[in-house]
Amino acid sequence: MSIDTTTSVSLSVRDVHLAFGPNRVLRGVDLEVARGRTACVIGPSGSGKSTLLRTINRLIEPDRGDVLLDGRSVLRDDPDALRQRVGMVFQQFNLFPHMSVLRNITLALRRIRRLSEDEAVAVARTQLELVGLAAKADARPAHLSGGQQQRVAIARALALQPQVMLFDEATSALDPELVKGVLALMAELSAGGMTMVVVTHEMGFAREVADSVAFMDRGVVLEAGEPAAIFERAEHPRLRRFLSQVL
Amino acid sequence: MSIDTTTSVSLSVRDVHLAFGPNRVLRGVDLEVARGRTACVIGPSGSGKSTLLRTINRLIEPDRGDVLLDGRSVLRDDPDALRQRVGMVFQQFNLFPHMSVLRNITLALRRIRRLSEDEAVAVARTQLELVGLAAKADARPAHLSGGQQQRVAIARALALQPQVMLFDEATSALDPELVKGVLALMAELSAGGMTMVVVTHEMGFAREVADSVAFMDRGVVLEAGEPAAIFERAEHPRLRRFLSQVL
Amino acid sequence: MDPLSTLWETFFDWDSMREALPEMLTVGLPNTLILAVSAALLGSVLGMLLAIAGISRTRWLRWPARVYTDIFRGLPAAATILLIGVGLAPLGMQVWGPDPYPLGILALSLIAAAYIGEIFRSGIQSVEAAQLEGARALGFSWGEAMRLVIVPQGIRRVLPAWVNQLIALIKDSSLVYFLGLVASQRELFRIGQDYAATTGNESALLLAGLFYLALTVPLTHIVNWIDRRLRHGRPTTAPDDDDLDLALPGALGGSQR
Amino acid sequence: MDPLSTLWETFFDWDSMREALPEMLTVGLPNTLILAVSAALLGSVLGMLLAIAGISRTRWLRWPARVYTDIFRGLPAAATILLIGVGLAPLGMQVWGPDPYPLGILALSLIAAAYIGEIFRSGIQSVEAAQLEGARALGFSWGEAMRLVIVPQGIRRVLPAWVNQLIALIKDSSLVYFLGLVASQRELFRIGQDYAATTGNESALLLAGLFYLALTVPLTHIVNWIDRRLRHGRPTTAPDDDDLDLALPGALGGSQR
Amino acid sequence: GGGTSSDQAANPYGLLQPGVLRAGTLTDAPPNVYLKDGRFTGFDNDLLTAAAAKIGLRVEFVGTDFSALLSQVNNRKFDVGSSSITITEARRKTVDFGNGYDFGYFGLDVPAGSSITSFDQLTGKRVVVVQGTVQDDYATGKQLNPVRVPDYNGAINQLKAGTADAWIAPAEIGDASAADSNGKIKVADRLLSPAPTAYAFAKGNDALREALNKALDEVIADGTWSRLQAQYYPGRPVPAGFTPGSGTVAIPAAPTASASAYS
Ligand SMILES: Nc1ncnc2c1ncn2[C@@H]1O[C@H](COP(=O)(O)OP(=O)(O)OP(=O)(O)O)[C@@H](O)[C@H]1O
Ligand SMILES: Nc1ncnc2c1ncn2[C@@H]1O[C@H](COP(=O)(O)OP(=O)(O)OP(=O)(O)O)[C@@H](O)[C@H]1O
Ligand SMILES: [Mg+2]
Ligand SMILES: [Mg+2]
Repeated sequence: MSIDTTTSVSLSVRDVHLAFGPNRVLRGVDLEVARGRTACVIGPSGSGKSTLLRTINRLIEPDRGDVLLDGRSVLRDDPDALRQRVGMVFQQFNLFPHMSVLRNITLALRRIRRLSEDEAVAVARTQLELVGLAAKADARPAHLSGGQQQRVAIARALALQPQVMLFDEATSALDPELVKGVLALMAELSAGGMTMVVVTHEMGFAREVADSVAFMDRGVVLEAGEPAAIFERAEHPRLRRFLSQVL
Repeated sequence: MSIDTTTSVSLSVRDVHLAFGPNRVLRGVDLEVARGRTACVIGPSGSGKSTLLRTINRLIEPDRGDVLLDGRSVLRDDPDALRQRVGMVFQQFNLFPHMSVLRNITLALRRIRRLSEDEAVAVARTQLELVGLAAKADARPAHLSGGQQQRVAIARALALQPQVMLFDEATSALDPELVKGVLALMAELSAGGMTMVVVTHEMGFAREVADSVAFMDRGVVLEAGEPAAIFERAEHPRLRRFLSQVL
Repeated sequence: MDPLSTLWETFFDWDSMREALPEMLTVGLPNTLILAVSAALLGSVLGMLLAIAGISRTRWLRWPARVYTDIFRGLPAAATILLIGVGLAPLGMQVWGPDPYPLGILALSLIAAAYIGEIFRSGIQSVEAAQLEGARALGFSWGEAMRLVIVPQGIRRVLPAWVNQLIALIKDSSLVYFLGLVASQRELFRIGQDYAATTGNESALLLAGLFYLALTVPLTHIVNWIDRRLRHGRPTTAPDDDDLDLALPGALGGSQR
Repeated sequence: MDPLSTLWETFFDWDSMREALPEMLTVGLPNTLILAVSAALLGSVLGMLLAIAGISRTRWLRWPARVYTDIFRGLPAAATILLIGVGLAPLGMQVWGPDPYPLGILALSLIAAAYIGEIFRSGIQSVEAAQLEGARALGFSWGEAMRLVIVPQGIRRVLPAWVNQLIALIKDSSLVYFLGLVASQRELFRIGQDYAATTGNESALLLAGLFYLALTVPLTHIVNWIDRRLRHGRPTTAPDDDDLDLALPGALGGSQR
Repeated sequence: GGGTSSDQAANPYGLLQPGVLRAGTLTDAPPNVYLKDGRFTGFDNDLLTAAAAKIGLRVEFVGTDFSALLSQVNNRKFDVGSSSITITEARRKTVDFGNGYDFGYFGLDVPAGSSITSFDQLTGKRVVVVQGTVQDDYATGKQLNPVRVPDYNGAINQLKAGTADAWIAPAEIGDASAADSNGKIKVADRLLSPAPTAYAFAKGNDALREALNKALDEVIADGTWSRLQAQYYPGRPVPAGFTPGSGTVAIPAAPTASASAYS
């Protein structure tokens, strides 16, 4: 991975609100991620973590609030250009079922990065190698195991070399070995200057990967800070209760 | 949950083989689960864990080998009757997107358990309460968060009070609190005599929940035994390497 | 006179239309409805059976369904109607007399079933295999899983295409004419055509067209409305944001880009 | 003569068929093909545009598409063809002379587009919203996401229904007859119909039907084959297990129950 | 149908329904056969009604498409076919014909400004005819490569739009159309049709055919035929060579005088 550190950006989410009908899912979320840093978002199911990620790359427009990249609001930019800078791995993967694994990855490389077929295939194979799926290049997603699908989704997003990556439960279907592998990959990306937001419910993973941790509950960030502070010196009683349940 | 202990059964998987075309996914799997006990299956992504669960309730017929409930082969029985005794929670949940959460649960209660509409709704609501989703009864699955969907899938399977439950990564999308909740639920079920097979990659969970643990790699069970034996005194080098990666 | 006024006269002569109107209302409309509604019901039921047979793994169901579909879709409707109408006429004569409607409805249904079967099949086949697994894992038999889970999802996906076929059926109902109709058995198109022949302009034909529109447009919109309701679970006030360029069903709420 | 042999003679008289055969082969078949193929191409392209417009969130695209579809699907094909054929005849006369084919093809395409548009729309709308999210998150514009990800999946789901419409088109091509044809412009059905009118024997009509079958059956099977290939990625030897009752596409391999 | 002698007595003509003559016809070809005010009428149908009455039969008309008419007559779905059917050799193979009862003139309609004045000038022109009619037979026989349309409106549309140079029509239709065209269409010429028209019967249904032939002679003799001629074809003289029916009965004079247009 050769991401130029000069292109890395900071990310700020400021007072983002969003409601699905009467259901107020985000109720003033703030989040700061410095350049090249990784923020983990933890919190109970249904607290709005996935929704927050979707507002960052504007798959959903917030009802109120702002999202800034390097201090510049993304809400005024072309959303397509924005999403080319912000990669995302979905909780449900959202692979394209009618294409082979390889084409799932090369499609955007060719059409958006404008690589030639050969270049795109080369990049895609490298990425597949990285997630241990070189052998599955020609399979359809439906013929992959859960963990294999998740890894394809990761490879697909990373192949585009975004400045910011949003991972939604990026390791939920992965075994401990692969989690370690993804962890190493992320460390490398982070060293390369990539800014990352990782939603996870595996606290061990958060502790390892995060430069900062935000705890969300019912659409707000209740507490945020360094991992050590969050995991060892949590202040908010809700967060304490949450962490007390970790096995 | 009121499962009669007299109805609990033991489960044996004997030398099960299965190939998808040239891809030999199961290559002689053996697994024993005593009545009312819980076996955890761990192993790397793509090792055949999900496929194994599918052969147990005959969603896939094994090419060779046998599956026994209380010593009686299930391969000669009516598969529908078998599946009414064996519940399953899928890795991808497989909820019915065109029905409300409530109807996802009541459908089988009414059509298979032959409960009246009112009875079915009562049972379903109790189950939803148990997984903390009473408020989402009328929502469509697509409007739920990942963790919420997973909990609906669990509720749907448990509502039918099966003798055997197969969980495929049953807590992958759950936060630590919910994992604890599911753990408690499973302990209760197990005490009630339910026999369970749980595929998981969360070793902490496996350690807590399992009466026995089986480690699968490339379509075979490499090592099986008590959790303590597996997690502290693993013999097979492959298993040791696998466990060494746990965060 | 310029070509435009010729066109106008040919198709929009109000007097001709007014003359044809009463007969279309009292004779044509009920007859078209009888033919189309009966054939739609029978054709859809048969179509569903064909679709199920067509995806069966038993070749003894799949092949006959395939052959049936190929033949009844491939032959000209006029030929099929004549074959059935003439071929079964002696039988029909004994059972219900010389009335061409029963055999006409039968023929129309058999033809429609071939088309509707393919539509249903494509809808059913587009449902993910995981849904069938989900249902069968609960203990449903294949038939129940199909009936309760797969078919409802599949049909909903092709409702607009199914409406296509119902509309085609409303219009094809005019083909019973090949079997011979007494005056009181004529449907909308025939009446329009006969007026056109006796008056020398096509306005009555266009009037028949307007009647068709009065049947098909509401049909389309009712089915679309049902479709939307089924997709979203309950009536939602559909957002109609002109600055947004996307309206996929089941798309997440909120405003998307 | 007993009724059965009369029936047989009426529809299966080999002499009549043999007589009609050369003209059908040399005149009818090429003409049917010209009409159907051009209208299928044009109609499918227009249908795709209508489908896209029909799911747009901009009401200035959605409403015109809706109105167009309602009208062209609702009017009797004969009326539409006449309206266009007569209405545009003076214009056509100047551009390409009295040949009724260009206007006939135009009218057929416009009608087919209304039906095909609804078929494509139902296919596209059945694709999960998550797919659009997946594509847009990669940086594709709405148009690219539709073109590369949503539309291909959607179309594949309704290929059999689309074939329905192509087959209907092959048969509807006989309606250009309303615009007046010289002998060498007649298509299969017309030739069959003319033989039936001049001899009173329907065998030539049935022969036209056999020609239709010779066109539609291979079409169906080619598209089904493409369909299967697209679903499974590469040619797989489809299992054909008679004891198994399920063949959902994309169903997991192995043998299922 | 059964063949017991009581059947024979109750239904001597082998009809579908005893006492009812089921006649296949068209609904859209005036003035020969058409539907008006919910009643099947036209010269041929009115004549058939009159003839059937002579042998105690009530006619029930059913409309169908011409291409489907003869085959259904032959398959006994209809007892008789009545639609100005011209007797041709090809049709004789399918059905039997009664005695001829009508003849026809062709009219040549052309656009107002046309230079065409007679049937001799049609070679190389775009000539329109209604498919399956005697005019179609004539034009095809003369190698005129006619443009075929399904009905009269189609032909008129062709002339008005300028996509055809001439229309060979039944003379009465041609006259009426020219008159109704606001001067856009004129009649250029007239010609006597070569073959007579007759009712069609299923092959072998001789009892009915002969009975109706006899009845036809009766309605010619009693003046019905002449009255209907005058009613539907006012001013059209009967050509010298034509004798309706068996040719053994005298034709009473028509109530109106003949017009000189038919020369
Ligand atoms: N329908 C299928 N067709 C072909 N191959 C398949 C199919 N389903 C699974 N496989 C292959 O079988 C192997 C085992 O898959 P399985 O889903 O059982 O793995 P798993 O152990 O559950 O992995 P994970 O932990 O990632 O879910 C994988 O290599 C997968 O690619
Ligand atoms: N399309 C939608 N329409 C309506 N409500 C929705 C929609 N998507 C999500 N929600 C609701 O918004 C809330 C937050 O969902 P979200 O997916 O952001 O949760 P999450 O924090 O990611 O949870 P999890 O950890 O379970 O994935 C939930 O209550 C969910 O039901
Ligand atoms: Mg989530
Ligand atoms: Mg799995």
